[in-house]
Amino acid sequence: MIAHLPILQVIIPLMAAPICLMLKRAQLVWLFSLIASGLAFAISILLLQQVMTSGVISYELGGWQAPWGIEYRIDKLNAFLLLIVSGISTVVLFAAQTSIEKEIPKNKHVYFYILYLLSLTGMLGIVATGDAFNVFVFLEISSLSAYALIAMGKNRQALWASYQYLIMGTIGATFILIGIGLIYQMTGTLNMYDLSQRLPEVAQTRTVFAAFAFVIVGVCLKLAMFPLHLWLPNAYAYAPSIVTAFFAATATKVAVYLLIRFTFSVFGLSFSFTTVPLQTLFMALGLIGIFAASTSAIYQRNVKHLFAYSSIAQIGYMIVGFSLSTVTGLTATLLHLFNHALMKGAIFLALAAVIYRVGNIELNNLRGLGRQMPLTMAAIVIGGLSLIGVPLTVGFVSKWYLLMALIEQGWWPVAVLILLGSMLAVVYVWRIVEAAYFKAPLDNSSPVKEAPMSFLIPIWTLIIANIYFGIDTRLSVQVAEAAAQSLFGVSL
Amino acid sequence: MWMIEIPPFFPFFIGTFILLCTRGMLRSAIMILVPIVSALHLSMIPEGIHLQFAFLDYQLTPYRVDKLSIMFGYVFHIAALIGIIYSLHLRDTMQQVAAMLYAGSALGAVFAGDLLTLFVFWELLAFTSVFLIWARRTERSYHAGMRYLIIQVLSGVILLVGTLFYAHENNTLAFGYIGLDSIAGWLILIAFGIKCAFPIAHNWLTDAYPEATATGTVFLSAFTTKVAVYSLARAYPGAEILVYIGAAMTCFPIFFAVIENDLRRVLAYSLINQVGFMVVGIGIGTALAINGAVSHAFNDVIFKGLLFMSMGAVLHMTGRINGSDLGGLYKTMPKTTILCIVGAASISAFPLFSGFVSKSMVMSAALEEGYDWIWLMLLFASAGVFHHAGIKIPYFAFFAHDSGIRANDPPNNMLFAMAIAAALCIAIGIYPQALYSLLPYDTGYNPYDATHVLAQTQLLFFSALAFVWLNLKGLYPPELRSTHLDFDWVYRRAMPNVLQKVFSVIWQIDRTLRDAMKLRLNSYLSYFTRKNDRLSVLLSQNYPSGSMAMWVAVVLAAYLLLSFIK
Amino acid sequence: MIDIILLTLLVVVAIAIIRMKDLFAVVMLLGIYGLLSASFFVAMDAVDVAFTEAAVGAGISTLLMLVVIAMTGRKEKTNRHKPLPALCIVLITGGLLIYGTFDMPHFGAADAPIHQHVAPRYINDSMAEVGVPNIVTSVLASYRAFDTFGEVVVIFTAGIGVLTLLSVARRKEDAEKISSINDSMHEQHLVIRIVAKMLIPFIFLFALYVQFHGDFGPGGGFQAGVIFAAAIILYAMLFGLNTARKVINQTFIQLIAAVGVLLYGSVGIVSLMNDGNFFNYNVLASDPIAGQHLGILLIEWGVGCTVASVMMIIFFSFAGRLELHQHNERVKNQESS
Amino acid sequence: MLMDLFNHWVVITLMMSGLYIVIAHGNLIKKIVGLSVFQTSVFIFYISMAKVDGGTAPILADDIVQYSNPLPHVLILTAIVVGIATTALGLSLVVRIKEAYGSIEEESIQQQDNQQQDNNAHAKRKQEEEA
Repeated sequence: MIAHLPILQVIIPLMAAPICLMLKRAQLVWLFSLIASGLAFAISILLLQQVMTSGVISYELGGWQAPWGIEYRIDKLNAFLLLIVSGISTVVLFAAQTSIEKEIPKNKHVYFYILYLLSLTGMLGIVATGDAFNVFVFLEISSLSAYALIAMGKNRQALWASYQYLIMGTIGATFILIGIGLIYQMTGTLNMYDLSQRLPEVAQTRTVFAAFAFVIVGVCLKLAMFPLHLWLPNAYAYAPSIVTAFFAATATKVAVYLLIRFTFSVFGLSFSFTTVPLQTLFMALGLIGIFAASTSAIYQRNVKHLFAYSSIAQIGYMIVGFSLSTVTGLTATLLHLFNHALMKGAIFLALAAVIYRVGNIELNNLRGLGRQMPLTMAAIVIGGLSLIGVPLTVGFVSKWYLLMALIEQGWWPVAVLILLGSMLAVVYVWRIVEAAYFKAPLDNSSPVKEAPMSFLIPIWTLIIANIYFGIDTRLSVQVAEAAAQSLFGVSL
Repeated sequence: MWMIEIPPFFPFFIGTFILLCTRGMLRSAIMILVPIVSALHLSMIPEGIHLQFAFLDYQLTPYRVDKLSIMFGYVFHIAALIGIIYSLHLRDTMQQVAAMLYAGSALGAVFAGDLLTLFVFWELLAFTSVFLIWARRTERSYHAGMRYLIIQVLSGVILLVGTLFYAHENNTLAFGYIGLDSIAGWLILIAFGIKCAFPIAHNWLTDAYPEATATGTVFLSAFTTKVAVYSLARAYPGAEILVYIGAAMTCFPIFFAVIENDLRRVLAYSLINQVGFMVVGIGIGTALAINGAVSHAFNDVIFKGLLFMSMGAVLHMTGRINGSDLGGLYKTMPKTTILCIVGAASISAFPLFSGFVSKSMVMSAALEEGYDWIWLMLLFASAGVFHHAGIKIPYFAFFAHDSGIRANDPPNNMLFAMAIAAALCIAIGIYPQALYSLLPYDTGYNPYDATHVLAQTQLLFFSALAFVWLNLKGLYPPELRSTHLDFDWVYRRAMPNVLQKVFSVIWQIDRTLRDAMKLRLNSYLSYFTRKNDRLSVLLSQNYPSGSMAMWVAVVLAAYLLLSFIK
Repeated sequence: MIDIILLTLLVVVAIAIIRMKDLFAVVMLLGIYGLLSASFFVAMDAVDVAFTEAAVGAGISTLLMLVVIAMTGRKEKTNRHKPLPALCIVLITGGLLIYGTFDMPHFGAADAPIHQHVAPRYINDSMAEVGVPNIVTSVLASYRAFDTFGEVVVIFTAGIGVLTLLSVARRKEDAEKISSINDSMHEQHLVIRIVAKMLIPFIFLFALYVQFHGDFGPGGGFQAGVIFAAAIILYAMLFGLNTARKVINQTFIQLIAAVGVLLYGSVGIVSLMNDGNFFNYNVLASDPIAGQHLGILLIEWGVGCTVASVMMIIFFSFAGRLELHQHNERVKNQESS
Repeated sequence: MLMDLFNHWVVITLMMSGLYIVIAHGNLIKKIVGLSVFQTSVFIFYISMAKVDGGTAPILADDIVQYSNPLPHVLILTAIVVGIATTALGLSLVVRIKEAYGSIEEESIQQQDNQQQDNNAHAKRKQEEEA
């Protein structure tokens, strides 16, 4: 069975989804999906081990050889992403049962888990596959389920946010489809590895330029890069809390993965960064994104909005690291993928707990919660510190690498800007601390209890991971560095 | 032995947790026990690196013991113990927790063997100490604390940038001699300088310390600046620029201290002045000078603590701290008065008091190295210290005209803490060898030779004479009723016209600077805390999906154009 | 030549869609747009695609849109947006793209790269390797079976998504009331009802034909599923939703949708069990070609089940909402009068 | 020569028409129609690149040597299904939005949302001032 791990990774949550429909009882379905997601997580660990020791795994679906059939191609980069996605999914799912109890009507719980699993499937599929068109198919699985999940939010704004996301997501996916079509037209193949072999011959044609533009814009739409981020804040803010936690920690990561995969593996480093002004453009947009989004975050009243904007800012950091096109820069980006998943997962889960108890997530509702929900609020604060990039948290590690990468290239003014951007993070995190610890609760608010264990366990699992990987960086840095190096090795 | 690997900040942090779970007497007992146990633990630790682990691509050493760090380690334990005893009467968890963590962070910083660990504790110092200011729970203190925090964090960020550059240049994070021949060196110096209250960067200190609680200031005065002095001593011994900066630090606060009315602010200025001596010592960089700087830091923690404690006691008992509101307290607070005078004598470097045995080292070193002008400045500063800290403080608070306040001596714990500090001041003054044996270098220096004693006594004598004369003539001390820096007409006659103009310019500049900075910081704060409505609307607006799609088209077009042009 | 005419017509229709304010007309035009593109696909030799596009683009999606318009109103508001910047940016982007087309392979050129790599093997060897004359089917169901599996999952996802959004928890007594109104409404279409009743079995038969004939000609599970669903939808439209619901149980179709996905997936899992890779049909039977046939047959059934049931789910959900809307409106009218 | 790229140009025209509808029209159904037009243009693009002059439909028969490329057909079959799935989901969102907002015009929805936000903010500020 070991040989089939790559496909099992995707197929287990996929097959679990329709089975859920037959199980009918929500509690059972929850347990079942938890197990499915947990299995996927276990497989991803095994896969990562396998890849780290024995290199790239290629799995030919249907037994057909690569450019003719669809290939699953697991290298260090995918394995790392698979680990992040399935890990976060499992942790988040743990809290799902309690959380959706108050946010989603009872008769839709089963659908919720099905869509959740499908969304997970989609993301895992995008990451695992080595076929460009297959990416599109799984992208649509994850997107369609995402639209439905977001629309499940309590307020009517959720519907509107979901609709906007649907329009933008479809445009993005179709752009990717066009791009894939264009490169297919020039090379006759859809397999990523095969593409990377055949593209250099035709690289200097306008068609390939156009293809690259379509793919990049489509992917950037999905990853909410400034200025294509406008759909994200509302989608995150109005979705059910569990969905927010799951997506914030994984969805944009998968899009960043696609960006890296297309630029580094498919189009190749020399094309991506020399033929096209990607570097300057991304550096500029990344930086503007950091500042615009962080500043917006400061003025949000809704805490979910606040952290959604902070997510956009964090994507800016990843983009800056990516745009350097050096091993250190890419390592920083990959580390930040991992680290940001940990912090945002923890923070949004904690917010879910607050919503569970308080019912509302305006900044004002946090007043005095520092005393009433000490563990939950402490988690948010630690997560916030991690966002800022305080040492002993994961946030520091990735910022450190990013700054090192910038200094290495002599971009130290950018390094200073990055630090200033982090100071903005201090301000918005401080607003939460201030509300939670320094303000008395509103007179008319009733006292609330600490969140139930079903929240605290996953939240603190992630928080402890935040601190653990902030101190013992061996695992994450090693994998990220190896993945970055292999990407450069492939294309050079 | 596994115990060796427990760094000294650890007992404090653990103690804080235990403290949170206890109440009343038990809590007090734990608070006293923590520094004592930790000090005993520290006294058994041999020199060397006791904790090390790999982080990123570097080797981190969160716990390194050598002569220099252990010296500060001891004095911080003493300061922590005294401070804790002094604040035993408090029932304020926030202050107790903050104080313990603050002391622990200071210990963490001085035993940090690498820049990253130092940075962590550097920021922790800021974040823990600010609660001692906020603990006063007034609007004013909240804002002062916020300003304090911003500057402290800024210093940390600069330190981090410096560290980054340092790591990039040298491929190590080890915290040792850094020097000034790279950008990293300068950045780190600026970071240290801010915490050390270098001129111009000193405003945070005089701004925030007087706003802290009576007990909080005692802690504040002990740790932050001394950690900075320690860091300077480690990273920049012999950097000549420090000599001049230090000399400036010794002199300029005198002028402000003389006219300041808030007695705790006077002490804050004299704190800068004393730190100046240490900075000069570090800048000179000879064994004797470093010894002097370090030992002066040691003593300063104790006698400045004592002075802040006595003023804290006054504030605690009377609720006032402005010189013009006080006076005549010696009748009802005799013990406090005596203890305060001990502190005053120490800071003024009377022979047989602790200040004398350390300050004279710095001055001797300055002479030995040929810094004659600097020596003169230091001499002037010594006289100045005597004026504002040695005479003005006790005089205004306890003597002067009778303000009619009849407050009793403070609670026993406060008196006891002050007594310990006073005893230490005298003990070190009488038997300096105990202190000298702890010093990093062995110089065989003896303060009690004829020249030193005579010179210092003469200086003090003439200063006292001047004071008495001015006092008899009714010229000094000027009893200013406010912090307003307008020139008093009496003062104008007492000083030559030219000098006065110069001073007025200096004061003016300082005031403008300080006010400008305060204003700027306050405006930033309000800008961020209050919602800037227009921006807020602009930023949190909902965007129609049409415009989102438009952006997509724009980006695509731009991208195509750029790649086709190429 | 015919293709150029069709393409020109497409552009004309697209412009008409932009200009029209009446949503009903827009939807009708969209149907025509779908039909035109289907015809174009036929001209391009893409018969399978044309079949699907006709069923979906012109059929199902038009139907759904009409149902929605019935709920939301058919007039588009003239908006205050200034379309000029949008027009400009679209023109600029389009211009740039057209500039980008100049070094593309020419239309119909046999030496274009796509005809040189990968595809030749499908054309030359698929008969030997898969044993199915319709190359599209062999690529779809065997070479790229996993894509098709993804496609089925997409449809399944959409079905679940629509269910979460639109399903109404209905009480028994409400249902009775609505149905009585409904049935009376359809009394007038007596002729159509009878004709339809006669037609429906033939449609089912056709669906089955398409399902099984997919190996040899255009068609396959997807098209068959749509046709099958179309028959049911026709029935529901003419005889009222509740009658249709009585014939086809809602939970039952949901189950079938899930079963379809599972059937498809389990073919892969069975090949795993037999030491083949996922979806390697060769190991399903002793003879590889027989294995391929078996595998394709099974997965086509999976596709057919899921597509048919999801189409029904979607239609029933939309129509159920419409019913609810009409019911609510009627109640409101009664109250006001 | 000119006609050799005619298909591509039509594709681009249709693509841009679709995009234009999404950008410039506020009606939610119209937007979905635009999306359909947009997606269909991509189908046309794929299918026309599969065409080989003189070829026939890729169904094997004995007397034919030239076939059109089957692979894009397969891809577009999948893409059509994705398209209908998206349309169905989008339309069901439109139905729900109509129920929740009483309108399917973007402007009116935006307005309602912003109003609600402002009201909330106003109430909050009041609350804050009182506290």
